[in-house]
Amino acid sequence: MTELKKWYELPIGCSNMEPGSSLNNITAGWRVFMPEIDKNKCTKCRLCWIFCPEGAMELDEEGFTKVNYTYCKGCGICANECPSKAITMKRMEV
Amino acid sequence: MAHRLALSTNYAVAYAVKNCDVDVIAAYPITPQTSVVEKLSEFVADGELDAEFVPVESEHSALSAVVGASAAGARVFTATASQGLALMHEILFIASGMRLPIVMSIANRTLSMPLNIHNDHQDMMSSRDCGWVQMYVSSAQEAHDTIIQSYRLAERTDILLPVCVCYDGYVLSHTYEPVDVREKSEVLEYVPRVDRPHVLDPDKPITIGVMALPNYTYEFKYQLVDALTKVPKALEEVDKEFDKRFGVSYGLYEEYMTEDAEVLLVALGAVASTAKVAINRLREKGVKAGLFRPRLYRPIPVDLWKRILEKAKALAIVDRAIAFGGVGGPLFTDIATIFANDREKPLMMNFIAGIGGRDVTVNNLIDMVNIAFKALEKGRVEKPCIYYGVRGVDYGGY
Amino acid sequence: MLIEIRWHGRGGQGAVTAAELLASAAIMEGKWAQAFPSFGAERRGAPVQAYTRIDDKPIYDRSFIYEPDVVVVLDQSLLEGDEARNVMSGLKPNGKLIVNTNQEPREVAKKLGYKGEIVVVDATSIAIELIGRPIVNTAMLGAVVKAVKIVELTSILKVLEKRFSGSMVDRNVKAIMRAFEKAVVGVVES
Amino acid sequence: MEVIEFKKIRDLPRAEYFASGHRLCQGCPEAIIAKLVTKVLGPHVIVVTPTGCLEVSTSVYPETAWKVPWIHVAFENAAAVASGIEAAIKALKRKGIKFKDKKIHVVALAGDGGTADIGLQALSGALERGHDFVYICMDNEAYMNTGIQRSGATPFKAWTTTTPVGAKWRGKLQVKKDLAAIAAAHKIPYVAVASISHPVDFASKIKKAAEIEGPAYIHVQAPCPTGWRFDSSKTIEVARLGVLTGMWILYEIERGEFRVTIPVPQRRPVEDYLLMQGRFRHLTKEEIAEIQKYVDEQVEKVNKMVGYTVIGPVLRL
Repeated sequence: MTELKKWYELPIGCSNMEPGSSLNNITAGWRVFMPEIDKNKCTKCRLCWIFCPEGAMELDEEGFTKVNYTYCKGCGICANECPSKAITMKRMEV
Repeated sequence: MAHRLALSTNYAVAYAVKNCDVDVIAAYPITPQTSVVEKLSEFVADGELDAEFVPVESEHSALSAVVGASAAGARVFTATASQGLALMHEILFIASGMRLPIVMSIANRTLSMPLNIHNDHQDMMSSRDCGWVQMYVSSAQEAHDTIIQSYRLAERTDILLPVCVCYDGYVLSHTYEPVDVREKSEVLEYVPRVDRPHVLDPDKPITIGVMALPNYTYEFKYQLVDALTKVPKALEEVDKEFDKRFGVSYGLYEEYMTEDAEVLLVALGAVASTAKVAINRLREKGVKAGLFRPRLYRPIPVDLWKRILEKAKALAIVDRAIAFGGVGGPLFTDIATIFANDREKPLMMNFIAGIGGRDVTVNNLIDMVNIAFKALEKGRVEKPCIYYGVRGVDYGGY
Repeated sequence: MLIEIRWHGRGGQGAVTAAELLASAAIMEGKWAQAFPSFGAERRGAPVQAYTRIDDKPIYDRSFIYEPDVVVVLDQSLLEGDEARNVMSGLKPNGKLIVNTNQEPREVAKKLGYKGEIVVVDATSIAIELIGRPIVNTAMLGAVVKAVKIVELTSILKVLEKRFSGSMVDRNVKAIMRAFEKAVVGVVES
Repeated sequence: MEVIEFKKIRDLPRAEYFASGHRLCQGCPEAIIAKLVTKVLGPHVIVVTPTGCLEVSTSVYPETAWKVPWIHVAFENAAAVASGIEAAIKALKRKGIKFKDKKIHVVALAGDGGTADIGLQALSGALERGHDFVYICMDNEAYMNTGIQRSGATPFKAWTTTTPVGAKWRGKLQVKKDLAAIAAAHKIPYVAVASISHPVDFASKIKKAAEIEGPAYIHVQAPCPTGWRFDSSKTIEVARLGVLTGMWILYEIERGEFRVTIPVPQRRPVEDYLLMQGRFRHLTKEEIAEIQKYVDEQVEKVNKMVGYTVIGPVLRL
């Protein structure tokens, strides 16, 4: 737990000077199911990449998508939309 | 060099805005403010002012649009009155919370019901604690100069607050009188453009208008509290620099014959101008009366006010607004609060007067001072808040 | 010396503008002046009042004018009934009454029960002839300048040139000059 | 922008300006929209978001999901705020003070409550005044931020917490307000209806809207798993069925020219769309038939307008 800032340490005028700082908020804990991609079935169509609400589908050098599990909330859209059924939702192990 | 013109206060304000070279004006017409924005649209139409004039569909949008424009780094202006200001109420707090240097003029008018287009201070007083710097002026010249000072004050990086300049509807807004219009080149030297720490700019993509939870909201609000405490000193500096350049200063307040005054009239705006005539007449008869006119009303420079007010034996405080169901008018309750912890303090009487454009005459003001003297003789105040001039109302034995 | 002038007219006749033009002329001469209207929710045709104060020093009084030195009446119909009472209200004993009428000073004074200085001019005829419309304010200014020596005629003309454009300058200047010439100043003693 | 036209998903830019870690629900369509809009318009954009789910979930201090300049002012005034920003850019550019050599797009990203109801006046004013900006309404057909209350955009018979299903009421008693038509009535140069199920079509519309001089309005459906009562994995599927049933026709009106951008040769019956959603669970066969009839009429009007059958008849499987 980081210490909360004092009033004079806050940015002026209810602004936030750190664009994209939501990256500090790890949302991995939100998920119950996690997507797993079967590279053998993936056609690199990028649908999961464009549909992922979390921006948690990243493109690797070869053009495959890979899941960023730090932010994946496990909504399952990727698996539901994958035309080649390359993504399956697995129950998280607790 | 200034050049002297016969201008209404509305026009005097428009000339000041033009000479401050504002970038965006968004406004909606409302009596008695309308001629400010008519004049400004004329200036834009004639190419005398290079600005975007946004003819919005409501006052709510007027203030919203200038909030947007100011956040994008523009120098902005809007003007309103009465119902228009009430409609803006929500955005007033947002503008100050966002610390945007918006300048707005208010041609003070009463609030409905009944519908009435005339002057009192009910509109601004109903929004007085919204985090804006608020100044009340008592002449067209002062309005003109205060607009110019307001940009200088609002845009100081240690201040960055919205400012509104209040002047009485009709009584000032529509009164033509001599105004020395400040030369544009001199005005622009006086109000140079200043870089702000928070503007919408793709080169530095910040977020403005965050959501905060209970853990941060109070700290953000306290920033505004703190910024307002810096205003009196900053305004003094701004006023001094204005004096240096233009040879006129106004201070944070005006005192008139206060030195040995036993009774002080306290009033904002145009009434305080008429009050000088009343004080002169009283002094001619040997009555020790004086006048205190706050110019900067929010934030209240508490110590400065107190130093003057505590010298008097009684205060006749004129409010042009009703605090329905409250103790007295807003100016009265402010002043009473200043003395809350003092054993020794002047007697305080509140006269709610000039509501809905009811004229406040020299004789009315003399009468108020006389009533305050009667209370002094008795040594107590029977009825602190008098609804002065209402037909059928008892003043409580005075 | 403070001079307080109260203008009575009907919406559309230009009483408010006349009050302002007079103040502007005084300001141009380096004097202090105020001009302001008393607006209700009235529209064109309704009775309106306007006020001008002129002084050699700054003017602080911002209340209406209750005891005018000068009353100017732009419309003859305001000399009847309740309106007549408003017109005469508070006029100082040594004041001046300036009326747009085709009647003689004595006739007007008699109707109002007025004693003192009275100035009459048929501004309506002048306006119709020279301006083309019964907008009498500038013609009335001519009579006011003649009767109340508070500003120079040339100052009024200068203000007019700034205020109007095109042929309207010339027409209004002519109307002022004609009224200045034609206004009859009389004193009704009894 | 390098790509002149988006033809396939691969044409869409890879850069992201809407960061992960935001607090929107699992499967939220607004996140998909925000991501796509900022992707398409790139860094030279200023985004205005009124109060709503997107706003509260992306800007909770000390975090922000926005990597482009972004502002939130209030609920009903996104279009007015955008007007001011656009005016400021124009004036500052012209006066040589700021924003000198680049085109900056101003985009309002609002919900249906902030557009159809409380923000309609500000929107109408801004469209009429002709500001050069893009207004995108993400229509989730209710006030989701306050917990699923009806809005003017809630469809006929849908359940919300303020249009409950009871002895007398059967969900919302009125039909949905046609916002795109209202926007078009302002005679603005560009109006479009889009769906997240057709991202390339949507992206092309965003781009066109931004490039056209003057105001542009895009109405995009935002199927809300939380409020519409469906599983978070079905967001895109519900959107797609909206299109395939003819309940959500994808079109654009460019300078007065109406064009259906995604023809549907054979329609699916409305129950395919309705029965996926808990908010329509109460519907009887008769009620579904009533909705089908209403949709048929709307489709007919569109076909008449374009002069041929661009949206086909219902095909029952």
